[in-house]
Amino acid sequence: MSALLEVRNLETFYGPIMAIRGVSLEVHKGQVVAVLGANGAGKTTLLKTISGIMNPEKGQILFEGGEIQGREPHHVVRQGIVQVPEGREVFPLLTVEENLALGAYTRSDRTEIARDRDLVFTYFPILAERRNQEAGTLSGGQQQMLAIGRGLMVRPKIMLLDEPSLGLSPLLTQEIFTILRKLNQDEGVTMMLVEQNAAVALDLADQGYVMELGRIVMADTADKLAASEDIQSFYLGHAHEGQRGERRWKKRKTWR
Amino acid sequence: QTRGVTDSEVLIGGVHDLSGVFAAVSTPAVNGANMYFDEINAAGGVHGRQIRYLVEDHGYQLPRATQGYNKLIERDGIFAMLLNLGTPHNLAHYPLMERRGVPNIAPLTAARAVLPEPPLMNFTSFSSYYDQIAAGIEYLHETTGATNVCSMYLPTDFGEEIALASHETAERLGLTFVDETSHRPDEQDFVGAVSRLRAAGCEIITQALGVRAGITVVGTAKQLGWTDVHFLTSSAGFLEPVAMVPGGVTDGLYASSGWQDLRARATEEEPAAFIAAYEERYSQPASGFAMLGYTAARQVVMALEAAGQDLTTEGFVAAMEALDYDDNLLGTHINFGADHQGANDIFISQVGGGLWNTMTSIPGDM
Amino acid sequence: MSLLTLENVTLKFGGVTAVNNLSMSVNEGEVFALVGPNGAGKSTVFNMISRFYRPFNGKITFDGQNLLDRRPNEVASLGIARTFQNIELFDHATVLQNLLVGRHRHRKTTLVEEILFMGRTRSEERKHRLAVEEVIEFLDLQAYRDKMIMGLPYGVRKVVELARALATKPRLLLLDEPASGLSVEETQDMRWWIDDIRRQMGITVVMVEHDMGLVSKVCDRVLALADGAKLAEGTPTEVQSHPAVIEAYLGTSAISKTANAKGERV
Amino acid sequence: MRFHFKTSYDHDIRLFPDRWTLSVYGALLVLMLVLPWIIDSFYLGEVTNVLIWAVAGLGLMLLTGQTGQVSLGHSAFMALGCYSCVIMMENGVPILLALPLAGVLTGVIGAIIALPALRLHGVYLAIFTLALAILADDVIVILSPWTGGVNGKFAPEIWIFGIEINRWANPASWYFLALGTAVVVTLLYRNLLRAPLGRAFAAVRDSEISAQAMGVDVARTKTLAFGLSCAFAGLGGALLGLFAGAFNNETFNFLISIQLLMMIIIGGLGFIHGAFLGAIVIAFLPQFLSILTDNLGSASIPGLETGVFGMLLIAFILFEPMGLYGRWLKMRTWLELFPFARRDMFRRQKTYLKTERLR
Amino acid sequence: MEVMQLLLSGLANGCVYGLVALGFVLIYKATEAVNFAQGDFMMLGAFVMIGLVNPQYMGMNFWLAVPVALLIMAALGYLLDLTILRFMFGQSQTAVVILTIALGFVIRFVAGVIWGHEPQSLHSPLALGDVRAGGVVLSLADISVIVVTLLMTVLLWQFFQRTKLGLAMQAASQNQMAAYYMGIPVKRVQGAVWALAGVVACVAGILYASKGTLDISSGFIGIKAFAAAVIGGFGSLPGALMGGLIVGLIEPFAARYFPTGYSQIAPYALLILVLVFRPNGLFAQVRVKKV
Ligand SMILES: Nc1ncnc2c1ncn2[C@@H]1O[C@H](COP(=O)(O)OP(=O)(O)OP(=O)(O)O)[C@@H](O)[C@H]1O
Ligand SMILES: Nc1ncnc2c1ncn2[C@@H]1O[C@H](COP(=O)(O)OP(=O)(O)OP(=O)(O)O)[C@@H](O)[C@H]1O
Ligand SMILES: [Mg+2]
Ligand SMILES: [Mg+2]
Repeated sequence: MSALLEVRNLETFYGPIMAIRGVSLEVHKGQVVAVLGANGAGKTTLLKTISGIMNPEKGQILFEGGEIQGREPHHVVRQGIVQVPEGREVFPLLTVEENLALGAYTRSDRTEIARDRDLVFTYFPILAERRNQEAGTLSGGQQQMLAIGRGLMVRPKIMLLDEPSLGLSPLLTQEIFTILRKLNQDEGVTMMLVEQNAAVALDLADQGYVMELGRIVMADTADKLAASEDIQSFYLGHAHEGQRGERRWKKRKTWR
Repeated sequence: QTRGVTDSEVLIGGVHDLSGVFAAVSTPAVNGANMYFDEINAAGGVHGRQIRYLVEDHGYQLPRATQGYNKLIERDGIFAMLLNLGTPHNLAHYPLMERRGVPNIAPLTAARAVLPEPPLMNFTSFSSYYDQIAAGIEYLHETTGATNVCSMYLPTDFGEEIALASHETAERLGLTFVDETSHRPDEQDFVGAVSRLRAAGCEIITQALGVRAGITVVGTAKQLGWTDVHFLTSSAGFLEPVAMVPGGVTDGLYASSGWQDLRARATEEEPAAFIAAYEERYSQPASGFAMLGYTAARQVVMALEAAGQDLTTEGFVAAMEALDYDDNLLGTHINFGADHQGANDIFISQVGGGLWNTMTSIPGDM
Repeated sequence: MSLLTLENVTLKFGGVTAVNNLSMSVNEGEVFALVGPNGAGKSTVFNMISRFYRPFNGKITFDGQNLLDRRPNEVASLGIARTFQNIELFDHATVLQNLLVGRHRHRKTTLVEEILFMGRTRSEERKHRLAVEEVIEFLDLQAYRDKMIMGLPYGVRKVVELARALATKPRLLLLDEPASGLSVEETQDMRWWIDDIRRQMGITVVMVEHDMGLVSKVCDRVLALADGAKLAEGTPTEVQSHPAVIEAYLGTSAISKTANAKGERV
Repeated sequence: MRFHFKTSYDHDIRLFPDRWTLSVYGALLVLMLVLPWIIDSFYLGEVTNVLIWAVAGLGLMLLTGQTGQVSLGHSAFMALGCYSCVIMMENGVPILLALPLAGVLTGVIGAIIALPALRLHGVYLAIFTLALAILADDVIVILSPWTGGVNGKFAPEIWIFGIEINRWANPASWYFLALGTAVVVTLLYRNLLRAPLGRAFAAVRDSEISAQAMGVDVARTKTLAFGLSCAFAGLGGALLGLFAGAFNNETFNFLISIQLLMMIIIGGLGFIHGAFLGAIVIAFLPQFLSILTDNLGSASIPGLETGVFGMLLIAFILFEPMGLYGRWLKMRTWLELFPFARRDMFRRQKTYLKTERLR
Repeated sequence: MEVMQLLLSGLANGCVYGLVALGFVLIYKATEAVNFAQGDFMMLGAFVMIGLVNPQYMGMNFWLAVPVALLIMAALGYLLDLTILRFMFGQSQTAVVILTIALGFVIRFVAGVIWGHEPQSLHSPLALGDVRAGGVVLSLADISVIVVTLLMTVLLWQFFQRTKLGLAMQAASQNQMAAYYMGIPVKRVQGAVWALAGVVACVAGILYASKGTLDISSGFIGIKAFAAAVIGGFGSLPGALMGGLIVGLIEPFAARYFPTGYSQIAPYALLILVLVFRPNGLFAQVRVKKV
């Protein structure tokens, strides 16, 4: 089976700094792929390069067989790729409702759009309540909900989620992942998920990648990853309570 | 060796406003001067020397003007200055020109201050704003019997000279100076100012405004049905486009200036030839300032001719002072003499049928 | 002894009551947590303490002084430092310069001394630098000292923000979601840092945090907010088992990045 | 490749971080000191002009580059500096006293004017100050008894320790006056940048909210920035007026402000070097173009220079929006890394703007 | 009656400022850049019209020429974006400001070369004829300025408020990256707004030229229009009109009733006053950031 999204040997720079150092990965249709990694590993950069927000220096990005690397981001969105960005990039001076309407910018099916908006409102009732509030004055978590809701409005083939649970309450984190699971299972939306909350991420994902310093250092099915010792101690933190537990020094990662 | 002079060349400089608010004055003047120099150069130059006119652009900014003078005088080492535009820009550099011995011919400003006492090496070709306005008010008073004088002006050296002339002339002639309004160059609407002057009972209004503003003022007065008033502008408003405004908006406007309008004399021989040649060369209509540039260049060339093969600054200045001829293009008699003022004739013109028609001429020695 | 007290504080934005008649008090030397659903008014409480907002009514006192008389920059001079939920660093400056701005409240030099860079300015600068270097050492930021904020990853910026707040040598530290966006490992670091801040530096900490694992490990007391009003208050365990808190905030299972997360979920 | 090892915290406090830098600037200063014996009076006059613009430019740079506030009204403060300096000199105050006093006076008045402007940001501050610049023209006319109104003033003779500073008789003396002022202003500027106040400026520029949270008094900082900026601009204006020899209400019109802003952006916003590089471009480019057109002997098209000037400015900005100094920094890095620099190391990654309507 | 006359003339006057201010606001709303060349755009639009209509140039019928001129200016605006501004995408706004100032130089130079430096009058049917009613007079040009400006304001306002493209433009100005994430072709949208600004400038230019002569420095009216836009609260279309009217009205009244020497400074003094009391203009568009 050929992949829906395939990244081959990607390299991306910030000026002289190489942030992505030859990453290759595949996302198959209907799959959820989790990308884990420490701070500054290049996860966000990877997603931005896929969305066209950044230009890669080398390598290919194939979506449904066509090359999309280096294209303008709006072109990428029209292919059916949407990214929910890290850090709540909402339109601060527009209302909640207008923000959602912009999510549907590439669509023209009025009734469907209205239906999707109502769906977002049922997922996040607070947004319905605040539909006329300027997005910039929402609380952090509310903005995050709006960013996710706006992403849903695009009706993408594949969603790239950059830390969707950032700043959300435990209850909402749980709900978000329930929604994501539902979207994946019922509507067949493919997902690529970057998450610090590795436990929930691996729970939802089929496939997982671990990034370090711009490279992929581990790739496996989510279950196998969750069972791996390194992942457990560094990303899940629970299996070896005694490992770090009440101690303050860090164990070296085996892949370093 | 005299500065700016070689066996094959004479360098003349000019610091102009080719890109700022007075580009409409400088540009045709430079064109006119270049046209004359080209004619002379094509005919072999003056005493075998080609004339090069180097022009700097100051955009009506003093610091840029300083740079322009510095370049022309210190780097290029020009022989003389011709048609420098702007009163403050000229005055600020008199010390430099004096120190380096650079004659300053026909600066493009009719301010009184450009001819100091004694005039040193400065020469102007025509009457000052002050004299123009004084003569204009006198003329209007005599022909129309109007006695209430008013003034609308920009608070610049040019505007204040005209306002002052209006005040002092009114006093001198025993008229009453009733009211005045001052303006900004970017002002667009004059209903307020015109209403105010109308309420004050003005009969003669002297103008020292920008071109568009001057036209709008006259139009506004007409629109408001105010007909028993006479607007008088100086050489700064004495422009073809003012007369040519469609619909006769400016009909009846008076101007008092140091030369006669070019277009109104388009049937005379020299003006006709000049208009044709200018339009041929620049494919733009010839204007009064083009004529001024042309004739100023001609005066320089005549003086260079007269100064002889061994050109020195002193010889040139003496030749300038000795110039004495009828300028048929300008329509005046030029004679610089010891006062360095080429002509002090004043012409009163009035707009009618799209032209500035000369109403009367007042000889300078009056 | 209570260091910070809020009495019957209310703040509304148009029709939204962000904080509703809230009273709380934080004791000197403790780590206090504010939790609650998104939009409960936690950040708003911080913003009122920082004096970015003025409450409609009620009183806020710090160390016996009425905070409502103070201007925002004076709050810092009293010894209150904070971090922001959505990171507010000086983006076009280096980490070091950011931290040195944190020293601003200790500035003693006058304009003339600075513009002429007189002796005192130099010696003061050295002192500031030493103080900042201590913080850099403490938070392991040596590698980033001369890096521009703009190019730093999210997690590092969070730490820099904490460092900048610490550089002010505060008595009270307000942390708005210190662990959001941090990995498990970094969250564990954060835990130790907060511990040390309290124990070694003697700074009182008030934090807003959604990671209940972290909250239960470092906090002495927790206050749960909902719709701007107090829902529950007590030790972490008490609050976590409070039915209303579970209903409005935690859900059926507390999701936490840190230890036991997966265990608790099932 | 040059490595730069820091061995003490003082490295970051010093005026010159290392010996190499010290020697580079030392050499530059020596070159500047012997310049009058190397170039002719035309170029010396132009270099003096560059230095004067750089002084005024440093003033605006302090405000725009360090605190991020855009002023289009600095011509008004240059006028203030110029008139106050000349009026003092006319009343017998020697220039060495009148010049700094004019700077201080301009700074104080600037700071007072800044008070109502404190709440303004971005375009609002820009237009507020632009209005000041436009009104300055009229105010000078209204204050005719002191300012000479439209007839303006002529610069008085300048004497320093018995030496006449006359631009045309003794261009080198004027050059040293400008050089001295520029060096002093640069030093003050540099001191400010390495002191707490300079950091407070940057803090206010990047985030007022967190600057407040760190105890920075935003209003006070902005007032100081505006005042200091005006003081430098006043010095620049005083020199400009004295150098031009005469000035009136039209001399310091708002176009001067715009030119000043252009200068610092082309030079590189936020860098001391930027003010100097920008001054070189703004002052030399027109002369360069004019010399070029003289030599080409092209049939003169009126306004061509300004047109080309505009196009070159556009090219400058398109080529390097970070300014010339930004470009130089990149070139230097490239040279230092040679031969390891990647060809497209400085290719711009895509950048995106966010609204500045949130404060 | 006199007051009525002053009022009406001031209104017509203010509408010209308002029209140019609309151009400023348009660009600002969609790109957050300030186009200092907007006044010069207006001048260029008017000259294009003169080139089409006046007998010494092409001598076209006025009404035929209007759409042609609008089209030319729209194309010009778009081309400008395509060839120059697009390369500044994502760069600081101050750099863009300097770019547009330099652009103004170039536009003035080009216009000078093509149409000369002398003032010219547009042969416009609007310039002829007055309308009188109850003792007050307005020229046809004044009346058309008022009507067209009101119409344009309402249309553009509705465009931004109601249409998807208008919303997308606002979004693009607030967060370019997020706008891209939503599939908005940000650069193309900005090109469209520059074209639109060209059209608005051309309309303003035609009406301005119908009210009097034109020369290459006519663009300096842009400064007052800029002031008007700021009074209104840069970024608000009705605000731009409001600001324009305020500036336009103060002029005749100040000239009528203020002492000589002070009246001409009234618009700028007013601007300063407004900003002191309402630092973000009448219809503020600036918010305090929520943290
Ligand atoms: N604007 C920038 N300029 C220079 N370097 C940058 C920039 N943004 C990111 N980097 C560098 O690129 C690397 C990857 O950053 P990225 O943001 O992709 O990491 P991340 O994995 O998403 O981290 P986090 O979990 O903190 O979000 C980091 O080392 C960072 O320093
Ligand atoms: N400036 C404002 N204008 C209008 N409403 C506001 C403003 N600031 C906050 N609010 C509202 O007040 C409520 C409280 O916001 P606050 O930011 O304090 O929430 P929070 O508890 O920090 O939530 P989160 O965990 O999501 O950050 C929210 O409903 C928010 O929408
Ligand atoms: Mg990231
Ligand atoms: Mg919050």
